Amino acid sequence: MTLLIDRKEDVQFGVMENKSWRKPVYETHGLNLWYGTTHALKNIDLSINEKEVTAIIGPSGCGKSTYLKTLNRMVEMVPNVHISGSLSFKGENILDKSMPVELLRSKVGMVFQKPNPFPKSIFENVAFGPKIHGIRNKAMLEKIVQESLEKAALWDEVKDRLHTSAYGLSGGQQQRLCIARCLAVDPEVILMDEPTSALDPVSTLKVEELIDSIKNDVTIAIVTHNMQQAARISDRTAFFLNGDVIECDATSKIFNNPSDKLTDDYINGRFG
Amino acid sequence: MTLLIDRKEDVQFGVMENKSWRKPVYETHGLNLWYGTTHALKNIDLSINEKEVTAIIGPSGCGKSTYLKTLNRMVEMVPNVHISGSLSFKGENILDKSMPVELLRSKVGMVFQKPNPFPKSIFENVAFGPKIHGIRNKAMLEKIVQESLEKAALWDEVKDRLHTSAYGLSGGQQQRLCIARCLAVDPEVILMDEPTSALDPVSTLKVEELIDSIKNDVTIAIVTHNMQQAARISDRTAFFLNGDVIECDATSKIFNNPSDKLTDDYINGRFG
Amino acid sequence: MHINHDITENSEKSIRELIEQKRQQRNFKEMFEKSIPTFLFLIASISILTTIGIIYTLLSETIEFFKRVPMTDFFTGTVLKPLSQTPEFGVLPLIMGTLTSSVIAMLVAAPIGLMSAIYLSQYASDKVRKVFKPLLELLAGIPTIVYGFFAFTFVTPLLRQLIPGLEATNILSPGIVMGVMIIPMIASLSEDAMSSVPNSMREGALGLGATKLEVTRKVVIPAALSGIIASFVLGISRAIGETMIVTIASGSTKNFTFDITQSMQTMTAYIVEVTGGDAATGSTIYYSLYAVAMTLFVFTLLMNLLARRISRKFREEY
Amino acid sequence: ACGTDENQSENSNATELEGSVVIDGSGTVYPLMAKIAEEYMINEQGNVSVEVSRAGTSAGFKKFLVENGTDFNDASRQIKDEEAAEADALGIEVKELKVALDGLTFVINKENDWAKELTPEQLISIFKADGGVTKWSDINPEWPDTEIKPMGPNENHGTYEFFYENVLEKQDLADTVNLQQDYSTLVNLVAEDKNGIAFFGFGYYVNNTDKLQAVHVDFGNGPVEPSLDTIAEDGDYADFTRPVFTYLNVNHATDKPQVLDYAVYLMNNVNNFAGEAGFAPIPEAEVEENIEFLNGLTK
Amino acid sequence: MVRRIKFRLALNNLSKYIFLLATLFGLLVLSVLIYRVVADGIGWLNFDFLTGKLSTQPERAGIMGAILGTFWLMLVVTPVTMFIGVGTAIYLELYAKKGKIQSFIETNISNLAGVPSIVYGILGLTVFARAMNLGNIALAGGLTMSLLILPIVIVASQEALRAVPSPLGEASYGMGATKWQTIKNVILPVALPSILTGAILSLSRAIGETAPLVVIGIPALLIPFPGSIFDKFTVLPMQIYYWTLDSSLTAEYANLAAATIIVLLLCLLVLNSTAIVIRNKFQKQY
Ligand SMILES: Nc1ncnc2c1ncn2[C@@H]1O[C@H](COP(=O)(O)OP(=O)(O)OP(=O)(O)O)[C@@H](O)[C@H]1O
Ligand SMILES: Nc1ncnc2c1ncn2[C@@H]1O[C@H](COP(=O)(O)OP(=O)(O)OP(=O)(O)O)[C@@H](O)[C@H]1O
Ligand SMILES: [Mg+2]
Ligand SMILES: [Mg+2]
Ligand SMILES: O=P([O-])([O-])[O-]
Repeated sequence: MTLLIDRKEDVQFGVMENKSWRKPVYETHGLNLWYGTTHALKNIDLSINEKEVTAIIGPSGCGKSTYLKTLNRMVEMVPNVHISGSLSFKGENILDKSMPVELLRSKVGMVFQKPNPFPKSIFENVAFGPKIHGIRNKAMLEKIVQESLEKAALWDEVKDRLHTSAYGLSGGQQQRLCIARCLAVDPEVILMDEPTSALDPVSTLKVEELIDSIKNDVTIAIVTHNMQQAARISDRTAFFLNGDVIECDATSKIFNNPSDKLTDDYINGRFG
Repeated sequence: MTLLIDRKEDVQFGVMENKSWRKPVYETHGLNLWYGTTHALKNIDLSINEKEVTAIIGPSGCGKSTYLKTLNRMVEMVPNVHISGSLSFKGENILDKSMPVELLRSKVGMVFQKPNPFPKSIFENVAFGPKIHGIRNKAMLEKIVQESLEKAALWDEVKDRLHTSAYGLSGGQQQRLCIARCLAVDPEVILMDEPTSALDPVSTLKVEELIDSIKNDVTIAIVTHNMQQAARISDRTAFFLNGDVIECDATSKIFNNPSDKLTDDYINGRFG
Repeated sequence: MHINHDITENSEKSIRELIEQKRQQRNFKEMFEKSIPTFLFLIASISILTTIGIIYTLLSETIEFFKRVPMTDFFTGTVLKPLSQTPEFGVLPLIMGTLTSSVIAMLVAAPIGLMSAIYLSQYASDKVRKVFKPLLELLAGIPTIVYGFFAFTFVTPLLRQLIPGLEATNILSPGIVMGVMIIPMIASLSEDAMSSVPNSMREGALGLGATKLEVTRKVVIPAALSGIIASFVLGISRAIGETMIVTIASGSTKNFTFDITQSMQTMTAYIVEVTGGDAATGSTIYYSLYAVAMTLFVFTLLMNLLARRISRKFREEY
Repeated sequence: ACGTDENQSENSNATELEGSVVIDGSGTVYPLMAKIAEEYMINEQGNVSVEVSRAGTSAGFKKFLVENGTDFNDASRQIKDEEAAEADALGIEVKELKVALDGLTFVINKENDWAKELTPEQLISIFKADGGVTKWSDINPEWPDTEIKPMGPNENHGTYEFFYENVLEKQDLADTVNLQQDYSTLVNLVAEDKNGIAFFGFGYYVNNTDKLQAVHVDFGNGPVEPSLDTIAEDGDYADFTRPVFTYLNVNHATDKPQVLDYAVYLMNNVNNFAGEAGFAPIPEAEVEENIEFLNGLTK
Repeated sequence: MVRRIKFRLALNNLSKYIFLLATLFGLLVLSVLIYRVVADGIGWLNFDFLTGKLSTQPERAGIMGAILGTFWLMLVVTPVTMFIGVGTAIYLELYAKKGKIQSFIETNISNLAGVPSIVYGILGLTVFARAMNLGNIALAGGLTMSLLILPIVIVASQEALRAVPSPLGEASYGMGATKWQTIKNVILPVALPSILTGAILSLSRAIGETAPLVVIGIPALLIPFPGSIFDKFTVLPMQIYYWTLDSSLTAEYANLAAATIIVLLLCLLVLNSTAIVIRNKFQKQY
């Protein structure tokens, strides 16, 4: 156990406790989700707080991605999905169909496991969001692209090849490009689904640093299968198992002194 | 660090040192492999010893599966694969094309990440290998099927439904069925590629127990992304990174006192 | 960076505010967006209109035909003499011609197509496949009129040297050529079926030391069986509907026979004969055209439904 | 093949015509009509499009006898009373134009060295039902003891009708007669079959003399070989000769100058092209008569 | 065991050659066919033949009319099938709810794909040529051909759309793009090469198709070049058909038919190669 505590301190974990006053951005109550007859989320109660990094961990198939995709209603893309319960974003129930998903999604960015840039130039990738939301002014777009790439710590690497294909970038650069693409519409929340699991160590580090650098401006929910990563970068951690939230608490608490035996077993690699 | 040492002791790791006299089944020298222009294995030197469990760990894409598939030449299924260097199985160079792969593969079984039973009955699945190798006698086949299923700790669960489709089994049962299918041809080596990563905790445990129970008879090479699993079940561990073997040593050594900084970083989740 | 006053003005606002502002002006776009599904649905319904058109056209004239010729005469008659002084309208000779030529075609296409599929999907190296597949596709792309010409000017004379007694127009030659035409279709559909057998299953068998032949016979073909059968059924359907090859090479004798060395007429060739020939609108022969076309349509429809059923079952397996 | 466009406008008539002339009908007449149409477009009126189809005589009449139907209908038989009545009902004035003479020719295989000469009675016995002849030896015991393979064009064709009505005199055809839609099929069948015998228009024989030989028919005055001379109006083969026609929609001819112009050209030239297309010419007097009629329409 | 393996391997090798022979059979027929056609027709293939007007005399017959007719036909078929085909595919893949209507339309399309071409000819004759009173002009032929190949274009476009990696669409939706924005900006551009490949292959089917036009009725002699889609027309395969039929009247027509086949096959070869080039160029880019 000592190992993990040691590592926490390396990444200045102490701040966390001060954050407990933060107000929730998302509040989930009794959320159930079925894919056809598969009950993928079972009566979830969970909050995600403003300007915190919330890590979601759990074994494969436990519903992590599903939960994340519910937060921006991307999960509705799957046919035959049924949702019940309540899920509010800044006090507004987003499961209510009257809320336009486009508006929600422009406020809630998403980054996926595999980098998924569009087969367009780097510039066009970042400008995509602003453009579809109606910003046409060229100078304005240039400004947004530059700012977003700077925030994503990618500007210096790509500023000379903005108009070349995004596919020419390395995997890690592509993933940061995807984050830049999110940042370009000035989101309030960014959802990340195992954003580093396809990346090499160096790129992983860069993405983690990037998360660290934006977390004062944006709320972040991140799914990861790497427990050390969760421990390093998150303020709070939620442990999912079989569609249930087994435990959700401050990260230091989860990793050092989990309340649930299952959490303990999982954290310590006894399964999964 | 203490954490891991503690856990080692739980699974009686002490035996390992006594095994160092074991003779190598596989010897790899300067093995290089290219997929087209991708250099997937770079000058690998590695031995796999008789009746030991060798774990192969490393981040995604480092060449673990590729190396494993080279051991039974399944890798040649991929078009445009080029191999150089030497790889001997019990003293015979198996990269030499004059050796029929069918013979090699009947001695070297393989278990895959996702259970892949044939769309046939449970019985037919297990009898498949013996049948293609010319065993037609019904009583003989029945005996082989029963013994293999018993070794795979599956007999009791399926003995009443031998002639029903293998697809009716749970994921964990299917995986054990695949192991039984290997055992039916009495292999000398079994190669396992993340055999438990698609399984639930309970099934994982069963497969691990199964590995433990057969390891006195068969040589096992197992790829796993779960470091605790490697620590629990293996005698030796090889750490791959970017197509290279960074370090290969007794498991206790690797996990407690790795010689290489990279190994240490990986084991402790600093990347991957 | 050069900044014009437009942005300076805009950049007072954050991106978010800009986006919100743009949202207010989106009414027209939203209406446009909302109308798209309806518009596309209308386009998609053209295919349904086509079906309705076909069925309506065929059915209305067929009904007229059956007012003049009893249905039983049509479906059980073995004599077709539409223009004779004492006309007879038995469709059986045409059905016989159609089935005979289709069976011959399948006897050629099924084994050769399947073996080609096996070769391409299981044995051929990537390079070989890259050369052979487009060549086979070429075979599929050759217009049927060209096959007809080939059957008539080359295959028939060749066969006549091998088979004494083979008539100058016969059902054998176009049958064989139709078979050749269908080979690529069966090859490619069966290949699809075999390649969609998960690789893991193939690996499982190979890992046990099975040879490619054993993997193919014991794992791949059983697993792909319904897909393969579906490809055969589609092949038959294609043969039944084929027109130009038989029109050119099998003559127009309305023979009710099993003798493949003789000239026979298929349903499709009959339609060509009647439309290209002396069919006066309003005559019984003219209506017989629709009755035969309807029969042909029903035949191929049943085949397609069957193939679809079989292959759906196949797809459910994985 | 082209390039003559400029010359033709020079030597054409004073008036430049355009528009189309639509011709359908008999397949037998088609080759003759196509040749004349082509020459007309090359030498006379380059901007007129003369389209020639060949749905067959009766099908052609159906397209001819409707409002805005075809301008001409080729026919290898005379218009039937019903058809004429229908024209009257529609107010279509129809003018029959005889264009050529065709000899019904019986062809046999090149290797057939016995049945080179036959009488009409022998021919009838081969083709009619219960004619008592199925083998060559039934006609002449010295001839081979093999089945005769009679064949001919099917009921779609005016040629069939002529054979059935004028030769067989409406007696039934034997079931064994192999009736085909396409003349090319018949040519091939006989060319490949030693025992084959078929009948069709002279044109299909004369273009295939390398593959077929024609039966010389003995009408009582010794065997006559069908040829352009013998099939003429009062030639020795006249018994098996029939006239072929085209029918003009007179209303169209008065409304559309190009139709009339073509009709005149047609009549002026039928006899020049007949031989080339395998037909015998018609008497000049008949031609003159028709041209006079057409000229009458101009006023 | 080793002996058995030798036997099994031998059997494996033997069957490999049998399968290879079967594959080669098709290719053998292909080469004989091409050889025969070229041998018969190449001597007649020259500039005058390609650019000349149709004629009853073989020496001066040309196929420019048929080439232009094919062109006008395609000028109808291409936009009609692309518009309806891609539109239908987008509806089915991206808009239609997976349910009864969608599966009804899909079943319907797959059945239409199996309807013999001659039946489309009857439909075209009844609806376009007669009911709409278009007669046998290129527009009527083109619309008939469009209906004929529409199912193929739809299915090919559906496959192309389905093959667009879902992460791309997800990325776009995740940015708050509307459905149509996502389709227009992301999905269609990515699917376009495959859609084009499928469309080109189906168009080549329309170019080679004869039966429906036989039913609609194409004049056997049509000398003037068609000048628009409203003119009567003939196409290459029809010319081959007529010349094959008339070869018993004029033997050289068989050579003309063969020469026309060469031209037709070359057209198709060019189209198919274009399709293959497009496919290979854009394959596996994502
Ligand atoms: N599109 C879908 N249709 C049907 N079932 C689905 C679908 N997506 C996921 N599921 C099921 O829902 C459950 C939760 O899936 P989910 O993808 O959320 O898991 P996860 O925790 O993200 O797993 P992983 O770590 O493997 O990504 C699983 O049982 C899965 O099989
Ligand atoms: N069939 C293939 N064709 C081309 N490249 C391949 C192929 N399979 C693997 N590779 C590449 O070879 C490298 C090693 O792949 P391999 O599958 O051995 O990795 P791995 O260590 O098993 O990864 P994982 O943990 O994700 O299974 C990777 O870069 C991969 O992209
Ligand atoms: Mg997931
Ligand atoms: Mg792997
Ligand atoms: O085509 P016909 O002239 O025989 O009617």
